[in-house]
Order: sequence, then structure tokens, then C-alpha cells
Amino acid sequence: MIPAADQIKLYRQMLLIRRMEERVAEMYGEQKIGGFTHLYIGQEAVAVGGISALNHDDYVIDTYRDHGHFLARGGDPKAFMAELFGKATGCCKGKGGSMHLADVEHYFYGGTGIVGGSIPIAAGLGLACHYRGDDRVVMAFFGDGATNQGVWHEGLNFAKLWNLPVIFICENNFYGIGTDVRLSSALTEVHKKASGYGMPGYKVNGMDVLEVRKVCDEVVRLVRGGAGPALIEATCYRYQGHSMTDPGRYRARAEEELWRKRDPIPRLAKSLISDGIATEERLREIEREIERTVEEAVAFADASPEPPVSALYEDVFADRYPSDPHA
Amino acid sequence: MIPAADQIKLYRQMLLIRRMEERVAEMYGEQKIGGFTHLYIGQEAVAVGGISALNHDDYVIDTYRDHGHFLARGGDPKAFMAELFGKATGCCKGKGGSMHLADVEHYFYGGTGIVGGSIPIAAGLGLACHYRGDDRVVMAFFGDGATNQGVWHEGLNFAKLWNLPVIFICENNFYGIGTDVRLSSALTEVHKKASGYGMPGYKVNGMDVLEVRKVCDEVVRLVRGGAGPALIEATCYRYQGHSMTDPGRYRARAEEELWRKRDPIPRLAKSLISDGIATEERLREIEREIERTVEEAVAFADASPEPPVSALYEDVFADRYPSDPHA
Amino acid sequence: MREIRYYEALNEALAEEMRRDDDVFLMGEDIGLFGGTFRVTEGLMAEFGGRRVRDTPIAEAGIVGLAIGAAMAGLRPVPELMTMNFALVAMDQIVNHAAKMRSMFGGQLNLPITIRAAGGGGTQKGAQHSHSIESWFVNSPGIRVVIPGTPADAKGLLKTAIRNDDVVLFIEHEMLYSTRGPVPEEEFLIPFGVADTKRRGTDVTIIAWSRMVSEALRAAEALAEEGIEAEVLDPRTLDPFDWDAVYASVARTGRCVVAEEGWRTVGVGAEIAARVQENLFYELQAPVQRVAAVDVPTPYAKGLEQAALPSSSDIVRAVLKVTT
Amino acid sequence: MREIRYYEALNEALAEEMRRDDDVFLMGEDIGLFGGTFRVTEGLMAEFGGRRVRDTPIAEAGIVGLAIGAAMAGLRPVPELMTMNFALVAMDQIVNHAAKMRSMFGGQLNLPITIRAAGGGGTQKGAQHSHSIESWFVNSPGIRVVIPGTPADAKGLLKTAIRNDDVVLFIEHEMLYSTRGPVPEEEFLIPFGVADTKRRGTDVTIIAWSRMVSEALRAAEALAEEGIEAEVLDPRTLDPFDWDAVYASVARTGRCVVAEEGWRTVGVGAEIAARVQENLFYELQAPVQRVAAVDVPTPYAKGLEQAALPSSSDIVRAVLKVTT
Ligand SMILES: Cc1ncc(C[n+]2csc(CCOP(=O)(O)OP(=O)(O)O)c2C)c(N)n1
Ligand SMILES: Cc1ncc(C[n+]2csc(CCOP(=O)(O)OP(=O)(O)O)c2C)c(N)n1
Ligand SMILES: [Mg+2]
Ligand SMILES: [Mg+2]
Repeated sequence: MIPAADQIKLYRQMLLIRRMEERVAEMYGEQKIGGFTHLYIGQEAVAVGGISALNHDDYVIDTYRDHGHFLARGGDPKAFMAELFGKATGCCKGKGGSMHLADVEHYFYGGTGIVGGSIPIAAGLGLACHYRGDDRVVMAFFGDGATNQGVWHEGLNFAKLWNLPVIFICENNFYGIGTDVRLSSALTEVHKKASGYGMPGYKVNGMDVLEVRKVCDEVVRLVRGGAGPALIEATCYRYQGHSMTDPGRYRARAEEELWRKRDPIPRLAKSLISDGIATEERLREIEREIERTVEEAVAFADASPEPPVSALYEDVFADRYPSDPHA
Repeated sequence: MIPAADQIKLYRQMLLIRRMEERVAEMYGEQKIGGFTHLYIGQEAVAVGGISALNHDDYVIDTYRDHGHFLARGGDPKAFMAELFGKATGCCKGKGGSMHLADVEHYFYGGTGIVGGSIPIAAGLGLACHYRGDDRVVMAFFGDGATNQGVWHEGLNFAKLWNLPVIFICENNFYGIGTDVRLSSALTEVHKKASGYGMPGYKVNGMDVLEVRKVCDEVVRLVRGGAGPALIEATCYRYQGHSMTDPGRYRARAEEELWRKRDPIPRLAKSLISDGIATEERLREIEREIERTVEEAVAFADASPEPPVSALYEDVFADRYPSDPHA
Repeated sequence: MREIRYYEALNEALAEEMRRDDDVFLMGEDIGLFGGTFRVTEGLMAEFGGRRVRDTPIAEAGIVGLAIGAAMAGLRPVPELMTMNFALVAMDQIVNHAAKMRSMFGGQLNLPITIRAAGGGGTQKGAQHSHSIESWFVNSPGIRVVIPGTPADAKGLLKTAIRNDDVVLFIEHEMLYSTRGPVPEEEFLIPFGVADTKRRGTDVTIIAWSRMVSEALRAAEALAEEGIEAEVLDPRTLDPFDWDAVYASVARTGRCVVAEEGWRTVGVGAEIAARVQENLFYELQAPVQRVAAVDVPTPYAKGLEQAALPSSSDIVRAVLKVTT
Repeated sequence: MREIRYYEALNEALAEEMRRDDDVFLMGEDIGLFGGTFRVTEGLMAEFGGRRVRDTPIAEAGIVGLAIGAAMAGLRPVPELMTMNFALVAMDQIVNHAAKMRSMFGGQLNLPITIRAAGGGGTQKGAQHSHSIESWFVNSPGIRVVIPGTPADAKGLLKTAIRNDDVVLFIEHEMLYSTRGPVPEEEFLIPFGVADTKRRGTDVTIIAWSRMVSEALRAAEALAEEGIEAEVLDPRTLDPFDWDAVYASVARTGRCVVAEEGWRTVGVGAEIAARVQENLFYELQAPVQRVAAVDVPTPYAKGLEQAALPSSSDIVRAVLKVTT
């Protein structure tokens, strides 16, 4: 049974992500945000359930659909929005953008824009845990589409071979852009791909944050204890298009409606109330607090300065030499 | 039961490969052959058993350890030796060398020097079979080490997803250069890796050509019939070092001796005689014929001309333009 | 002449070549049911079906590998890598397999493969999604590199590429897809290795390709107001390369500026500068200038990205440097 | 001074840096029990054990990826790719992840990774096993490129690379491993970005690195007999690059020849030629000449391979072209 305070925190985080993402969509429409922007709406239970099972100094690593995980990991909403606005106050000084949010202080090692690219890196974080003999674990999030990339295979083999403490969480939302998982994976039940590595595979309902949390608690405990890596498939659904420019015509309306009925946020709200953990009034209060946080983040991002052109030449290397480009 | 004539052919081919490879080693010692040269001695039963199960116009594709498969596919021993000598009469005009033997006329699409590199290409040959609606199959040979490369994963997923007629044959000789398969693969029983793709996996004794042939007959029949791809693990052993410069110190003497007792050639000789398929005299005669073939090949290679320098500028492209390099 | 968009021109080329030859087929991520990330393959699944328009897993090395195998067997695959950024996971299959196989096998087979991918930056997609790395492929022997800057060139060159018997890397540009230009209604092909003079001029030769063609033309207009007449030469194919056209133009103008979107250091512009000084040492009135991206990973923030990538004003500046 | 071999110098550098810092560890194919394909890691497994000398699967993209992760967590991995040929399967992890991450993340972390690999051809290993593709990495921002040509440079630069806080590609050469040269007994480091004058001369500047250094020196001796004194300059690191040293030397000699083993078209030599003509347009007495590999996949046959790759006689020819 997940403690009441934790359940409220899960609710707060899912709602924060949802409301923040809704504002991101607006801001993208107003062209305050550019480039590729992939919303996390609908999948909140996976990031929140998974990351809440970690210690503050466990490692988290991600793909380009990284807004939810950044916030769930405790990343600053202001630095988040400012990054999307391309401002100097962004978490990556405006250099990363939506696909490359990172917050090393919170052990969030960021998004990559290359499908599957983070998987061997996740194993490398796991190797560092082993190397140092600490008892940290690594949690790596990725999509169903990533499981067909070569490096996914290499990363999972390494992790199992060396018994590294990595929890691979596949957010199976059944599509990679417009391609149905049945058109991309020989094995559509992604957790069964673990069998090719002799690794345990779990399947959870990624629309139920309590279930995700429960399974992750257990898996994290095992992995931290030395059981070696594990693969978790969390079935879920993204409510929006793949990125801001995708109208998502490839999905059936009926399918979308079905999944909207499984929305993880009202689901948790209902159980919080029926389990007597929170009153409706308390939930409304949380909603208001979150709205304030979102507004503050937008205001902060808006008011923040653009990075100066001189920033172009910074951060590329730790050490500088005369032949490096300069203003 | 494999027909008597076929069994004799299997014997002849294994012995041809063995004797040819022994001469290759000598010629390498005499510096008539250069570069990387990977001998196939010890593994003859896999190439011979596997390829003999194919039709003449099925596709075969390979790695850098490709001498045995080239010969088993019916490649000309003279063109083989001349290629190793880097002569203009070689199967690739001296441009490929040991790792890149190819013989398109015999549907042998050659070796690649990049571990795993041929796997998606094999699937592509399978795709061509499907595309054209012909009933050919593809047989792809590779080592245990290749199964951990990213493209191996991609190729197997594609093959199963599209139900392509490809037989993937892993020659598990338990080492990739000096690295024990237990130090490179999370799953050391390579045929079980098929499970990650929902593909059937078979294991055969790669030191018994009759067993390899029997299983391949069956698998080829299934695959040709439309059952989709299959993975076969043939356990075997290379008697020499990884390449000509490897003394092989990483392997225990006892292990080597054990596998030498399983030599596929005396094994078949024994059963040919005990089954009344051939007399000792007949086998000696075959041996003599093969020795002649080998000598002719060496003499041919020796007598052949070097490629002219002008050859440098040929074969790169089918179409030539003025900016291409020229003598 | 009718005007159509770059992506429509590409779409026509694909459709025409597929109608012409059943051996031509497409494979790539989201090219079928989804219609292509940049709409290039829109409608082709409907016309040609799933046999010839194949949606694939996200596995670019695999995609190229399958194309190689299919080409070995005599087909004419046109794989799409979506963007050049994803060519990085397929480098080995492209450069070490596709490009070398004909040569290694002593010419035993042809590999008629046209690999399509969108290159370039300029839309704030950040460091991993803004590559102009044509220089790597021009460095690699065995592969043709085609990089059209206008709808007509896109169509005519893609048709040539598909009929060509060698491995072709066909680099489109994300920011060009929606640009319009005149494209003949009747069928036409554009040969490889023939540069196109996009503007005649006498004072300086600007060599530019892909998105930099329009930047160079814009720069030429601004320069014309200052009384400087720039010739704009678009090689259109970087391998083969029309050196004769470059030498002829620079011999006339005596001055040369290369504009490319890729990084400056060891870009294709370096090769052009090196060859021009080798061949026209005494004709050159000033050193060859290069306009290119700043040698840093492309940043996301709009202002920084614009500062990182070259534009018409950088070209103007470079021309002024050698003409005044 | 004692003379040791190139591979021994590298081995010493690794051992010294591993003794100095427990965060330094090695990973790669056959580096441990087998002792390294080129003996560079010989004995290190015995001294440092399997925690710090890690044999890996054949999965180069994975190897680099794991190194990135370990470096993110503060370690100092020294992954080996065996040869540069296998960097092609790891291009995305090297160029699109390792090299860009610091920048994309706004400088939040350092990635102190030294990727080692043997480059080059010349031993009949054929088209897929003879790469000198340093130009691609010099084109890519965010990664240092180090390419020593002598045992002493190999040792001093490898130690610097390992202590450096950025991603370094450290390119060795298959044919250099067994070459001998003087290497100080006492500890020393060689800074990045400082070219070394391997021979003084007044008539022409030959710029060469890796295996071409010895070819250039051989050429210089032959030229001396003709009365031509060549200066041989080895940049040693291609990123950072010691442009000042190049300009200073060429300003003195007025003539410049670049010798590299990589393909000619868009090689690093193109960049050097482009910059030298940009910066020394009026000082140059003759066009910059490039000596490089013929733009074809390297053939296996010995005679053809030798014709494909550059050698001291090609350098002599190029020098004579600009001095007579
Ligand atoms: C190597 C690579 N190939 C292609 C792309 C383009 N792309 C971006 S997201 C995406 C789909 C990924 O699907 P999935 O892994 O299921 O994640 P989801 O978007 O559903 O979260 C593709 C193909 C990419 N970014 N990287
Ligand atoms: C991508 C790649 N990495 C490394 C190598 C170097 N290499 C050549 S053969 C080999 C071992 C391959 O082992 P395995 O696949 O088991 O085949 P075997 O040699 O045992 O037949 C290695 C690592 C290579 N050729 N390609
Ligand atoms: Mg998905
Ligand atoms: Mg093996």
C-alpha cells in the first residue's frame, strides 16, 4: 500500500505535467516555443509512478519525449519553461530545447533526440554504480519504437552480461510517430523481448500510477539488491499527436476515446477520494497551486533574457584552445 | 536418410576445404597471401552441411571467415586461390582478398569484414525473394560474436516482422577472437536469442555434417514453404587461431584436444565406411583428386598476373564521370 | 511553367519512376500509412500498395542493409532515412558496405540504391537534428552525392538517381520542402555532374548548394545594388562534381566564395577552395572565401541557431571581402 | 634516451594514468585476457584486474554508449574500438551523443572520455579495414582529435588525453605499433594544439601526421640530396589545431605540401590548403599541394594498395612540383 502522502504527491506531479504540457502546447501555438516538441499528455502515470520509486540520487535517463520525466524528477518548472522558450535561464541555457532537457543536480541525465540512443548510455550509468560499488540504480525511459534499434539490443546485452542495476522502462504507447507497433516489432509484447537476454520482463498498466509505482517499487528493490537489470513494459497512450505538427490521423477515433476513458489523472483522483486520502476540495486546491506554478513558469520564461551570441562559443568543451571558434 | 552420392559429395567438399585451407596457411607463411586471413579448419561441417541443403539459386551470404562457404557453394578453387594471392584472375580480381570472396554466378554474395554487417543484407535478399514472389531462400552464416551487434538485432526483427525466407546460421565456435562467448553474450545458448523475435531457434552439432544437413533440409523446407525465418546455432570449433597471426593462447589445450576428437572429416569417413557407402580406397582416391585440385589452384594463382595499376580506377562505379579518379 | 513545391516535385519523381519500373520500391519510417514526415511519399501507398511502399521499424542501419540485399538481387530500392541525422546510425552500412561492395567484389554486381534523407537545420531542432554532413560522404568513395536546391533540380535529379546503377545519397533539405518553383509538366531528367548557373555575373563566383542556393541568390541581389555582379553556381551533385564549370567561372571572375550549411572546418567548401587554388593559382585575385556554419553543435535557441548557421548576409560580407 | 615501440609507449601511458587515478578504466574487445589486438593493453588486466580492464562484446556503439554513461557519472573511461573501421558502427554515439552532450546540456557536465582506435591501411586488409577518416571527426565539433606519429608523441598525448575533461578521439596507426623511437623514462605530458617540427627546413613546409610523418621525413631526406630543404611539421592534434605554427612555417618557406593517408577529396588536407591560401595568399609562391589516398575503396592486392595509398615518393613528387 502506497502511503497517503506519496499518493498525493503522485497526483500533484501528474497534474503538474498535464497542466504544464497544456501550456506548452499553447506557447508552441504562439511561437514562443519552436523546433520539435513532443507532449507527454496521457502517459503521466509512467514517469511519475516510475521515478517516484527511486532515491533522489538514482540516475534517470530519457528520450526526446522528456518533459514529464524532467518534472517528475523534481526539475524546476521555471527552468523547464525557460528552456523551451530558448532562454538563457533555461535548464540548459536555451541550448538544448524540448528534446534535451537535463538536470544533473537532480540526477536527470536528459533527453536524446536519437531513438534508442540513450540505452547503452543507461547501461554506462549502471556500470558506474558497479564500478564505485554504490547501491544506486538507473531508470531508463524509452518508447516501443526504440526497441528495434541496434543500440537497444547492445545496451540490454551489456546490462545483463555485466549484471548492471538498470531498470529499462518501455512506454509502449503502441505507435512510433504514425507506425503501429505491429508494423515495427516482430514481438509486439515488448516485455517478452527481455527473453532474448535472459532478463526478467514485466508488464504494467501504464495508465494506473499506483500499479506502475507498486511494480517499480518491487523491481527497484530487486535491482538495487543485485538481481541484475529488468525490462518493464508500461502500456499507455499519448493523447496528442507525435509532435506538435502531427494531427495524428493514423489512429482511430474509437481507439483514442477508449484510452481517454483510462486517463490516469481522474482515475487517481477518484481513488484518492474513495480511499479517503483527499477530499475534492483538497484536489481543487492542488489544482490551483499547480496553476500558479505554471503561470509563474511562463512569466519567468517570458521575462528571461535570450542567451547572448557569445554563448554560442561556450559549453562545447571544458578546455578551450586558440583554434576553437570564437566570436 | 541422406543419399549415398550426397554423402560422398559432403565428404569431398569438407576435405577440399580442409586441404585448401592447409595450403592457404602455407602460402600465408610464404607471404604469397597477405592481410587478414581467417581459416575455416574445424568448422567444415557447418558450411558443407548447410549449403548442401540449398538449391543452386538460393542466396548465400557470409562473414570474413568465408573460405569454406565459398568452396562449399561451388566457387572455383582456382579463382579462390588467385584472389588470396591478389591476382587479376581472382574471383574479385584481387580487390577483395580473403575477407571478401564473392561469386555472384553461384549466388554467393560474399564476405564482409564487419562483424554482423551481413545480417540486414541477408534480410534484404530475403525481401527480394518475397518481392518477386519466387520461392528462393537465403542462408546467412555468422559467428557467435556477431549476435551482440546492433544490426544483428535489426536484421532478425525485420526478417520475422516481414516473414522473410532467411535461415540464419550461427557458427558458435565459442570465441570471438580471444573472447569467450560467456564474456560477450548474456545468453550463451545462441539459438535461444531467437525467442526475442518470436522466431524458432534450433541447435545442431556443427561437428556432424550429416546432422547439420538433416536439420537444414528440414528448416529450408519450412522456410521455403513460407514459415518465416529461423535461427540455427551450430556448435563447432575452429582448430586454428582467429586469424593467421593469432597463436590462440587463450584456449585451454584440453579443450582443443577434446574438439579435435570431434573432427567432422574422420567422423564422416568412418560412417561412410561402416554404412558401406564408400571403401577406404575410394576415400583415398578422393583425397588424391583433391590434392590435385589444390595443386592446380596454387599453380594457377602463382602463374596469374597481378592486376594492372589501371584496375585501381575500375569497378568502383558502374557509371563513370570526369571527376572520378583516373590514372 | 507551372510552379510546384519541392516535396511535390520529389513525389512526382518517385511516382513516375515507380510506374516505369516495378523493380523500384520504397522503404522507410512512416513513409506509407503516414504519408512521409515531409509529405514526399504522400499518396504512394494508395497507388502502389504495401509491397512497393514499405513502412519499416526505426532501424536505419537495417533499412540500408535490407536495401543492399535487395539491390544485390537486382531490385532498385529507394530507402528513406527520414533525416540525415539518422544516417549516423547507418554509417557503416552506407559507407563500409553499400559504397564499397561493387569495388571489393571486382565489379561482379551493381548496387542501384538511392538513399533519400532530409538534411539541414534552421528550424530550431537542436544539436542532434541539424546535420549538413555531406562532406563525409563526398570524402567516401563509391557513393554519389546529390543535393538539389530547387524543385526542378529535385525532380530531375531524383529520377536520374533512381535510374543510376550505383549507390546514390540523395540529400533533401527540411526547409526547402515547402518552397515553390517552376517544374516542367513533361518528363525530364537532369544529368549528374553538371553544375547549373543560377545567376550570371562577372565579378565573383558564388558556389552554393541545397538551401544555400537561395541564400546566395538573395546575397547576389543585395550585391547588385552595390554594383557587384555575382555569378551563382550550383553544382547540384557533389559526387560527381562539375569542376570544369567551377574553374571556367572562377577563371572569368577571378574571385570565389563558397557557401555551405555544414560546419566550416573540413566542409566541402574546403575541397573547393583547395582545388581552386591548385588550378587557378595565378587567375585568383583574392583568396577563396568560405561561408559555413560555426564549428559548434547547433543550439536550440532561435537567436543562437541563426548566429550558428550561415545566411545571405554572411555571403554578402564574404563577397565584399574579396571584391573591395 | 631509451627507445621503445609505439605500442609500448601507449601501454606505459595507460598504466601510468590508471595507477594515478582509480576513475580511469578501459573497455573494449579483446583488451583484457587477450592482451589487445595490437598489444597496447598487454599486462594491464594482470595489474588492474577485470574491474578496470573490461573485455566487451563486439558492439562498438554500445561500448561508446557505456563510456558516455560512465563519464556522465564522473568516471574517466578509455574505450577502445580496436580499429577506426569499427567507429563507423558507433558514429552516432561518438558524434551525435558524446560530442554534443556537453553543449546541449548547457555545460552541466563534462565527458572525460578517450576513445582509442587504430586507423590506417597499408597491410592489405582491404576496403573495409583501411580507414583514415579523421576528417569526419575534425568536421564534427565537440570532439578532440589526436593522432600521434611517434612513440613519444603517442605516450605524451595519450596521458594528456586521459586527463583532459572532454571527448577525445585518439587515433593510432596499425603500421606504427611496432616502430621504435626515443621516449623519456621520466613522466611527461604533451599539450594539445602544439605542432612539432620534426625537421627544420627553408624551402617548403610539409605538413604530415600519423604514418605520413615518417614518409615525409623520408621524402625530406631524398629532397635534401637534390638540394631542397623541407621543413616537416606534425600537428599531432587535428582538433585543436596549431594554425599559428603552420602559418609561421609557410610564411617562411612560401610553399606547402600536405601529406595524409586519408582520401584526397575533402580530407583534412583540403582544410589546410583552404586556410593557408586564405591566410597567406600573398606569401604563397605556389599552390598548396595535397598528397593523399586515391579516392577509391582500398584494394586488397599489394600492388594496387600501394598505388592507392600515398608514400614518400608521392611527397617528393609534390614538393618538386612546387619548388622547381
Ligand atoms: C534513430 C532515429 N530514427 C528516427 C527518428 C525520428 N523519430 C523521432 S520519434 C520517432 C518515433 C519513436 O517512437 P517510440 O520509440 O515509440 O516513442 P514515442 O514517440 O511513441 O514516445 C521517430 C521515428 C529519430 N529521432 N531517431
Ligand atoms: C564491427 C566489428 N568489430 C570488430 C571487428 C574485429 N573482429 C574481427 S573478427 C572478430 C570476432 C568475431 O567473432 P565471431 O562472430 O564469433 O566469429 P568467428 O571469428 O568466431 O568466426 C572481431 C572482434 C570487426 N571485424 N567488426
Ligand atoms: Mg511509441
Ligand atoms: Mg566465434
